[in-house]
Amino acid sequence: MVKANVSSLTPILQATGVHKRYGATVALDDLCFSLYPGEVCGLLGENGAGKSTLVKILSGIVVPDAGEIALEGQAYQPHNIVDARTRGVSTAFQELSLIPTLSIAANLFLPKPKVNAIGLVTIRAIEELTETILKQYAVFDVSPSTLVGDLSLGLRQRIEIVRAMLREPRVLLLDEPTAAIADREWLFGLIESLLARGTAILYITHRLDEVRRLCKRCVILRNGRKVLDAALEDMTDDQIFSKMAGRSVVETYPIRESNIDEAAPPVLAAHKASAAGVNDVTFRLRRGEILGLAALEGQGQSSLFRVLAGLVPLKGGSIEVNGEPVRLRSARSARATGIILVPEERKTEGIFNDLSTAANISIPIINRAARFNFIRNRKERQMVERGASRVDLNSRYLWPNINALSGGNQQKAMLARSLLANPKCLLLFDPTRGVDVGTKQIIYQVIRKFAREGGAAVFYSTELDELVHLCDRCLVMYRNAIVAEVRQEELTPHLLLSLAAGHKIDAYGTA
Amino acid sequence: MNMRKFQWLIPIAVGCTLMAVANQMDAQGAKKYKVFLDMSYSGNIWQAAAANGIKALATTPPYDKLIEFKTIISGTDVQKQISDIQSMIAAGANAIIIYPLSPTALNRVIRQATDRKVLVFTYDSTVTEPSAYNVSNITARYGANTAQWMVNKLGGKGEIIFNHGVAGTAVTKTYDEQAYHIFHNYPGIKIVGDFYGNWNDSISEAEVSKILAAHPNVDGIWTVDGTYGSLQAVLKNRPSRLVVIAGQSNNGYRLMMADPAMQAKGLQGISSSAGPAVGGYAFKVMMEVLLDKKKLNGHNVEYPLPWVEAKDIKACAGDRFENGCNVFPDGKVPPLFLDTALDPNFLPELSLDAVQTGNPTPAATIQPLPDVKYADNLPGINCQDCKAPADALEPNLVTPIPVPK
Amino acid sequence: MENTASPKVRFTVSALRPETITALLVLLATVLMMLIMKALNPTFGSLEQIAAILTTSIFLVVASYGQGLVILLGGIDLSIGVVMSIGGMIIAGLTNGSNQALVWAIPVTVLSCIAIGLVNGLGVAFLKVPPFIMTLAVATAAFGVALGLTAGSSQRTVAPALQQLMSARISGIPIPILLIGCFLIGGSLLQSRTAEGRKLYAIGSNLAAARIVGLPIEALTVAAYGMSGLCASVAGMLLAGYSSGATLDMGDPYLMPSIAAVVIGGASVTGGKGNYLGTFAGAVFLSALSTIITVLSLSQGWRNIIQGGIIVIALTLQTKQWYLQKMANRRLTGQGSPNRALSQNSKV
Amino acid sequence: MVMSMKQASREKGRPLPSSLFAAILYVVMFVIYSINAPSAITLGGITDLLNNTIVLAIASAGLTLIILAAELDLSSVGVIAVSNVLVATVSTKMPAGTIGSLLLVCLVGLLVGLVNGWLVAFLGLQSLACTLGTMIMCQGIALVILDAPGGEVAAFIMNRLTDTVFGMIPVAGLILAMVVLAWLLFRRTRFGIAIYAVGTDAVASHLTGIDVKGTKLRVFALAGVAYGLAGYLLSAQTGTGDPRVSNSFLLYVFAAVAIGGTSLGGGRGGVIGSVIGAAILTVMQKLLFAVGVADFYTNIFSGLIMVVAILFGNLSAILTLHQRMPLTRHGDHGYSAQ
Repeated sequence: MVKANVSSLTPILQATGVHKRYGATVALDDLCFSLYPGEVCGLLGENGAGKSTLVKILSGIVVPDAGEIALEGQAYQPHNIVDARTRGVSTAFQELSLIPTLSIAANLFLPKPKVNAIGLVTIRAIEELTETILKQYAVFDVSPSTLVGDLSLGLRQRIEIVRAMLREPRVLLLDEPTAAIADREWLFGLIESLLARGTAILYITHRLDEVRRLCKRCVILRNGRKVLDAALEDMTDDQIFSKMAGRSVVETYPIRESNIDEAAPPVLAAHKASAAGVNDVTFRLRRGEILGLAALEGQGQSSLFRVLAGLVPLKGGSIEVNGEPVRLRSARSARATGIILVPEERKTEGIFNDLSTAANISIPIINRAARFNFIRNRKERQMVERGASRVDLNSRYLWPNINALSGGNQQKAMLARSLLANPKCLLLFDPTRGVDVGTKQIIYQVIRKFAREGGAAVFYSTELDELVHLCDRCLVMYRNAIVAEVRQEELTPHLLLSLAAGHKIDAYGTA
Repeated sequence: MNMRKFQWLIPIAVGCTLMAVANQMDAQGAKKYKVFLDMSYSGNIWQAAAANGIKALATTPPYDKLIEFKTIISGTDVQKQISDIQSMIAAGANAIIIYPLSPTALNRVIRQATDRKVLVFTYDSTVTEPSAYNVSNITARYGANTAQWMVNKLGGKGEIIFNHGVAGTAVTKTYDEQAYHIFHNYPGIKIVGDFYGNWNDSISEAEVSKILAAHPNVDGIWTVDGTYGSLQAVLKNRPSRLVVIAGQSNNGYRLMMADPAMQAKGLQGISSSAGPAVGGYAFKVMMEVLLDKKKLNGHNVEYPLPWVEAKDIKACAGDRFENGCNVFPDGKVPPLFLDTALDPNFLPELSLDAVQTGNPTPAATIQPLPDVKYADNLPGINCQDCKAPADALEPNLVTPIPVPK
Repeated sequence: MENTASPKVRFTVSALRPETITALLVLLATVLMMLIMKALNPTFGSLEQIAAILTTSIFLVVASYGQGLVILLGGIDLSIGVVMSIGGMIIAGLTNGSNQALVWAIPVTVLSCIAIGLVNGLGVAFLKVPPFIMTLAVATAAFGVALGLTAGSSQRTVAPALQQLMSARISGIPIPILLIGCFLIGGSLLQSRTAEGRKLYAIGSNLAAARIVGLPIEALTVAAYGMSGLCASVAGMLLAGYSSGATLDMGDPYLMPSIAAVVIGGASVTGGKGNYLGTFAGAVFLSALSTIITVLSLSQGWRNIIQGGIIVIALTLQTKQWYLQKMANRRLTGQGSPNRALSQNSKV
Repeated sequence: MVMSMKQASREKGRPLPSSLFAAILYVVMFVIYSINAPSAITLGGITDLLNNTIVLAIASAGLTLIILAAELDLSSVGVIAVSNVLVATVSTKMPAGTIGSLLLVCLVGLLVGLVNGWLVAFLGLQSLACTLGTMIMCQGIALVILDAPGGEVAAFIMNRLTDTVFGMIPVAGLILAMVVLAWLLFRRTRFGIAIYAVGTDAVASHLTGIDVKGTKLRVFALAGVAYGLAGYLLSAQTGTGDPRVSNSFLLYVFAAVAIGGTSLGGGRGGVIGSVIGAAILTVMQKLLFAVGVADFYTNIFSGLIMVVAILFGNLSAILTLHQRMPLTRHGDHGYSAQ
């Protein structure tokens, strides 16, 4: 896709001296930058570097403490979303802003869906309008009356993006748009058509390959300050990361020396397992092995993980742990056999946001730190600090409420919690989603170390190169069934993507 | 969860039991008068004793063969009481005896009943509907008489605590007006603390003990129900000097009134105000009217104000109030038991067991009632556009002492 | 990664969790109210009166512990009033004035009230009936059963030992105040320092996560409602001892205040937040408030207006305090969490 | 390479509304009631039943709006008490007393609702706690206006509103129909949709541009008007003013909403369900009486029936869950979080 040629005409959006602090922490410090029409400007930075705060200021959710912003020459201080939208700025948020209990049509046109004479929302009219819009934005085979809550995470993200683009914005802010989408070409196509119309796009992501492909220019933030605003061609990945992290961090993957124990019975095996959203899944997982799982969104991978974690009852077939068939009636019974799930959505299924980080980590095995059921603080603290050190989580984050921590640190706490329950088999569902580069590195190392020490892991990720570099073997799921198995030597991102998209390649077909 | 599978079983089971109960009830329906008791909230002692008295009388011969009797509990919700009375009318009631939750809210539904020749009686609290018969003690000026008695005992001056009972009820408003009118005649009387004891002994005890802590030398307590609790507070917090107390008829309270040791420490008490016996009395009057044994030419019947001073207290040997005895020995009944649940001259048929369980006294038969005394008018209480007698706030049992200088 | 602070220092800060600060604030508000009243009329606020306030608040302090546990799970228990009355009726019925009977009467009373609580818990945990309806239905039905058995009023007196317990003093301090102290310590330890208590916090905070982490959700729910039945039975027995008799409606005035005490004490109605010190502070606050209003000797109308107004004011003061706490969290971690800044009290 | 994801496009049908099962239960109970009390199906019987239902139905309709927005409100009995005593004191003295007192009580309800809304939405108080405070205050105000039951309601209100119109349609039935119709329309207005959105996820609503605080303020105000109307109709029923509306009425308002299928967590349910819930609770009293249940058995059976009504509701949830499962391919939230 050819990069739009940035004409050197006046910028459409100009921010000077933007400053924002929450109590003592400085979220944005004296930020100056500008956006040019018809240009995609990348915005990079670790979690907590101020990216989301900038997006919130530009979209009117948060008011800056100081600084001016000019949009098309006039002063721009939106104090809510609707203001921003009327001035031509719209946003696709990282934390999806769709209402699960309302239909796609309703969500697209909130807060002011079209109403008839007596003030009633014309449901049929907006659903027909939505039908054409979905076609126009190449989102097929989903009826506008479906409740957003019934859609897969990926589809929800697409609807969020469509809604942001729907209003012909002058400035479009995309915050981690591809976090849950596997087919990124769809997005790049749309971006290309918007650039042609002179829209300025601010593109926030963790994925360098996307930034290199879309953006000519990129701004890097660290601790609220702009540390780089330049073209990317002449910088290597490592230079970009060191700019972001302030220390040299190489996005390399730990060297993989697999010590798969062939002799022992498989730690976890499924034989023709089927349940709601899973048809006839058969696979084997051996000690010391990291089994990857590739799939586009909504192909039943989430249901498979829930079946293995005992959250969804098995309808047919069987599951064996260490060779013996086992009945997983509940999450408790699954955990008792050593199967520990690191859940999909941290916010709704992971953290206890009223408890401290230490309590979040120690909760599954709190009884071990208690005598006659009374918790001994010293013992709990030792346990938690041991767990935290395994995921390199600084001990000063252990005591405040977990909801005061950044996304990356919260994910480290989730991992520490799972490891403390000394699992035999870890089920990792997209553990690196919405996490900064530094934390990703730590997660890779932890998984590798866990496998080396004799654990087994099932690892689903939307980032194909993670699967390629980390896994000993990779399965591909398509329409609730395992359609392919690829050995480590032949693993490449393109192969996985084509298999995941449903192309039959008999060399890798499962029996 | 396999529990889910059994969930649909439960609604079916309840449905069947309901149907079964229905057919069993209608089996025996010979020609009898249909009489309903519509009581309000049955949680406290007064309501329970009144209802048990009525149930016992309804099953005492000859009534047990003459009437088909059923009790309905309407709770504290006036809407539910309206709906229940409508159901009784629909079920072909001949006579309904009600403890009304409001003097005016039931007028429309009572008119619906009386238009269909249903006899409607109320007991203890009243209604302003002219077609209904009120049997109550509210016109016997409990407030004025007990307040005046207290003032006389205190010699016209001293600090007192005032226990209102339940806020927002007609009986509280009436007694408060009378008592405050008497107390304001004597500048020496100072009300140092007043509270709403909700006719409940534990609340009264808690509130009196808190006020006593702030006003250690209180001389008297004027109270409605909750008398025993109020006195307990004084006994526990200031056992050395007791008080002059005007109140109701808990058995424990009467025993303490008559106890010389307590009298030595300054306890002077009066046990007055209508007890649960009003219910039984109203029921008998209604039955006599229903069976045409009595003609009432007034709609408001007054139950005479019980008036027991320390000197009149006499312990009973057996299970009944006979030959002038009016209190049970300690231990036979709980201290909170209301002695005015029994009435030797109006309700000889009732024994202790009858009032406590609602079973008829063995070998007792219904005795005829002497002539009734008619009550004076209290606008908004037992009549609509009517005039109260001039001396409505004055005592009619106790002669006031002159105001000390 | 450098370790900037020694664990010891950090640990004390976490001891002062937000709920503890709220509890201390409510206690401070109670003391302030008493001082203002003392200024207005000198006879108020004597040591004797404070003892009376504490003594009479024991029923609410005990009953609202059970309510606090249930609210911690995000549920509610509307059967507390009826269970208290039933507890009082049973202890009065069984002991009938004899102290020896206490030995087996107390266990029977406590067990039967726990049984009612367990029925609540089973309905909520397994039949998935909303707590509001389950406890209201069980309360109504249990009241009917009690009414049937006792024909409305207790025919027997409570054992004298129980009555002395409520009125006697040990070296000048009324026994109920000592009981409150033991209950406060025992209750706080049970709720905040035990493993099962920690699991209650987790379940109340995020049910889905608790299920994934494999916490015994159904068992703990049933236990919490059973505990609420136990506290109601203890409060009922003490109340029967205090007023030396039991009626079927003596527990009713304690239902609404038990909810108010828990919420004023800083607990969140959607679960996960709040401790017993807060609930205790709420109960004492309400008890003192009712005393102050009695002394004002106004009509019941004005009393309600003042009482309602003070409750709203107390809540407003408490909410301001949350904002300070959020700032404290941020300072500790040196890490802004932008998405939290959005809405202050949403449970997202 | 456009990814075409074949997904069975679901037909228009929404999952079965949970209020449908509440309606079925109501019909069953009404049938048992009318078998045992033939007067049930006479015009008078139906008018009386509707008159007994109307106050609880409108109060629970108001509460439903607040619960849909994921908040709670105890102030209903307070506002009903104030409205009742106002009508009893003012309706005969004001010119055009009937309409004048109606406007007055709606205004009072609006005012209390706005205060509640401001405390909850702008000051961020917990709604259960602060409405407990406002409830007690309102009960106090009612006692100050009328310190004991009494006062007098204008004849028109007392007689006409509880009577029938054109000889065969009970006025209460008309009012209920109007409330249901108003809800059906209201649900499709922007404000109606905003309430569901705010109740489901307040942060997402905020990010979508919905004025979350404004919506909550208006929800409390609208509910206040409903409570005022309920108080007005209570005055029609009782023809008098009584400052002491009982606490048990408050618990039954919540029970009606829960039985009607509205989830107390917000975002799911509707007013129609709550109106049916109120009808169920009212017909329950009649049913138990007609079947001959008396004395303390009434309490036992009332408790039982309330649980049964909820199990019926759960039954509907289970069926709708299964009904939705096979249709959507990614039932990825197979387990129900609540």
